[in-house]
Amino acid sequence: MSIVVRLQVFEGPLDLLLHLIDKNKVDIYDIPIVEITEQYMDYIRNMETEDMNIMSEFLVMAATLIDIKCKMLLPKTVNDEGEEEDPRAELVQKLLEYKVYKYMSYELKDRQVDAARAIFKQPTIPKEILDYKEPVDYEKLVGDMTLKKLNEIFRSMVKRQEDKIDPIRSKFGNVKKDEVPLEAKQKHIFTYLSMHSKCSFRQLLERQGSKLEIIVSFLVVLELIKVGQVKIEQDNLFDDIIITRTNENMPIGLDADFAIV
Amino acid sequence: METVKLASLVEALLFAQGNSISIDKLCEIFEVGKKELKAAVALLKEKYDKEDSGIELVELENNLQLATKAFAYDYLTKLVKNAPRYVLSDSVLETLSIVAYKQPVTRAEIEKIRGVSCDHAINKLLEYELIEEVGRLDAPGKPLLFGTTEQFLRSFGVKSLTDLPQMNPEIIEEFKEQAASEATEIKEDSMNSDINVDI
Amino acid sequence: METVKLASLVEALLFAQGNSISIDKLCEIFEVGKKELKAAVALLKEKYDKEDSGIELVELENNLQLATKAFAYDYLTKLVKNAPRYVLSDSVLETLSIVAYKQPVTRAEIEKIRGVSCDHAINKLLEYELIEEVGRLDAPGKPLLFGTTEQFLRSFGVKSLTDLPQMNPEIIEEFKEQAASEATEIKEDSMNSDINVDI
Repeated sequence: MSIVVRLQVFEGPLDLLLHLIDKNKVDIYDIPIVEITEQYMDYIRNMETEDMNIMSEFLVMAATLIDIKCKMLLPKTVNDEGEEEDPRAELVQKLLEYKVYKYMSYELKDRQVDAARAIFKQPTIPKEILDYKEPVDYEKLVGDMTLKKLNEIFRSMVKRQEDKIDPIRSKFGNVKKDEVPLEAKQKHIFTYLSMHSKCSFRQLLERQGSKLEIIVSFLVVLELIKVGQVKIEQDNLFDDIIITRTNENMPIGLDADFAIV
Repeated sequence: METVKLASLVEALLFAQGNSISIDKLCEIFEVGKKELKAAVALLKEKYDKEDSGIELVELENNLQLATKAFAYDYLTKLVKNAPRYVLSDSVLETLSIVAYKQPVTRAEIEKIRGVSCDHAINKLLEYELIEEVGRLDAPGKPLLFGTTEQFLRSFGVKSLTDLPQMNPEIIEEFKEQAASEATEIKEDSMNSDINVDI
Repeated sequence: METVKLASLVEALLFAQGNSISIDKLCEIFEVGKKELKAAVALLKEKYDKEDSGIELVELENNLQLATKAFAYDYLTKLVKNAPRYVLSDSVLETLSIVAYKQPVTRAEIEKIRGVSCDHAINKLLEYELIEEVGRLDAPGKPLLFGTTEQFLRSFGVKSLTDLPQMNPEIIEEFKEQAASEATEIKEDSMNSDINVDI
């Protein structure tokens, strides 16, 4: 059976199903599921949509139809009341509900056409009325606010502002930070490594180092690796780096061309 | 206040405002009770019902608004540039009918009934101010609930939600009966064919 | 066309239009003669003259227009008034206290003391006529200076500005110094945040 529904646009899978039911002049409550499924599949095979969202909605219904088709072949399940359940029942309910709202949407459409014949008026309120403002009732506005209270508000605000200012830090002048002294850093690391043939990177950092200090220390270590003085290990990401001297007998130091400006 | 006097004032205000005014607001402005106001409104209605009136009083839930009578429409289009009426597509209308009859309703409920995603239709309806957000469902995710607006009532010539066109009760009854008999009936004919699936 | 029918159509048209329409135009739209139209207009006038009407027909030269009757005027103002709530919020009061005790003062100074933008509060105070523009500061950008008004003095029961309770001058002096040092600190902080690493 060939059907020419291809050109028609359907609102969704339920719309298409209703159309097929109507076209085949079958009872919505007794859908010949095999035929309808075939026609449905035929339609979506020829669907001219690239939109995967729309396509998937139609495919979900296809799966439902096939599922029902399979269930129809199996022995009927019996519910608690001893009645045989129709696998189509749920779909029928859905179709019915959809049909009701679709029908009502046409009713609404008719109403809209009629209602559109009534014309409403734009406001014509004189400008001076629109601009009118109630005079300020100062007694109400000021209420129990007094000059004394206003003064308190001012004081507490000034106080609040004072509290925001750090009493010590605000007295500091311009303190310039020293750049990380590279030479001192190098010297410190060399000394430390000459005493410890194995140490961790964190041990190398004196106290809590600034970001810049860590960077400089790391560069020194990298340079030591490059010249083959040390090797490093790290078991896991973010673990401490273990630095081991390769030759304890060699005096630690860098080639002359290593320079950090 | 005298009812006749009140009626004239209500008329003046509705005329000047153009837009709808709530009955509560009118009571407040004129410092009268609802009963008094409704008597005045009834008087106005009576007047507008007469043949010599080209104006009618439209009730929208608890709001009042004046509008021209439908019979004047053809002449009005000659003069008044009517605001371009939006044409609602079938999918937008379907969505609107679900919101109108099931409100308050969530997006998910609408999509379940229609079997398709309704983002576009809902956005269009919000844009046209035919539906609005009316709250959130007390359920996981707190989904938004939609309901129809006063603009919806106006556009569809409905006085209130209870005034919405009803389904023909006979048809509904018929549907129900069929559905009931359906549950017990076993149809053999559709079982005979082979399964032939290829997507 | 029947005069009653024509009258109702003219009414609908005048209502929908809002503005005035010439008699000639009306004749053209309804395809009637002037005499016929005038009969319809007379009918409308008669209706509007009645006590129960809040609308009247205004004739201006050869134009017609509907308008509300004058007696509704006072109620119209009630309709449009957005019930202004005159309340001095905390932020408005703070701003007012700064203007009162530091006047004349610029917007920037007020904002420095409060630590937040004060546009809304200043506008409200100007609207209430509690503060006013008193000049411009002789500084780049010539910023506006604000001071309190006579209305302020009246409302707060102050005879003159010298009557204002004074702040302890020491506190003010201290505050000023701190504000100054804070300003330089902020400047330096922002300079130090650029770490200059060049290797």
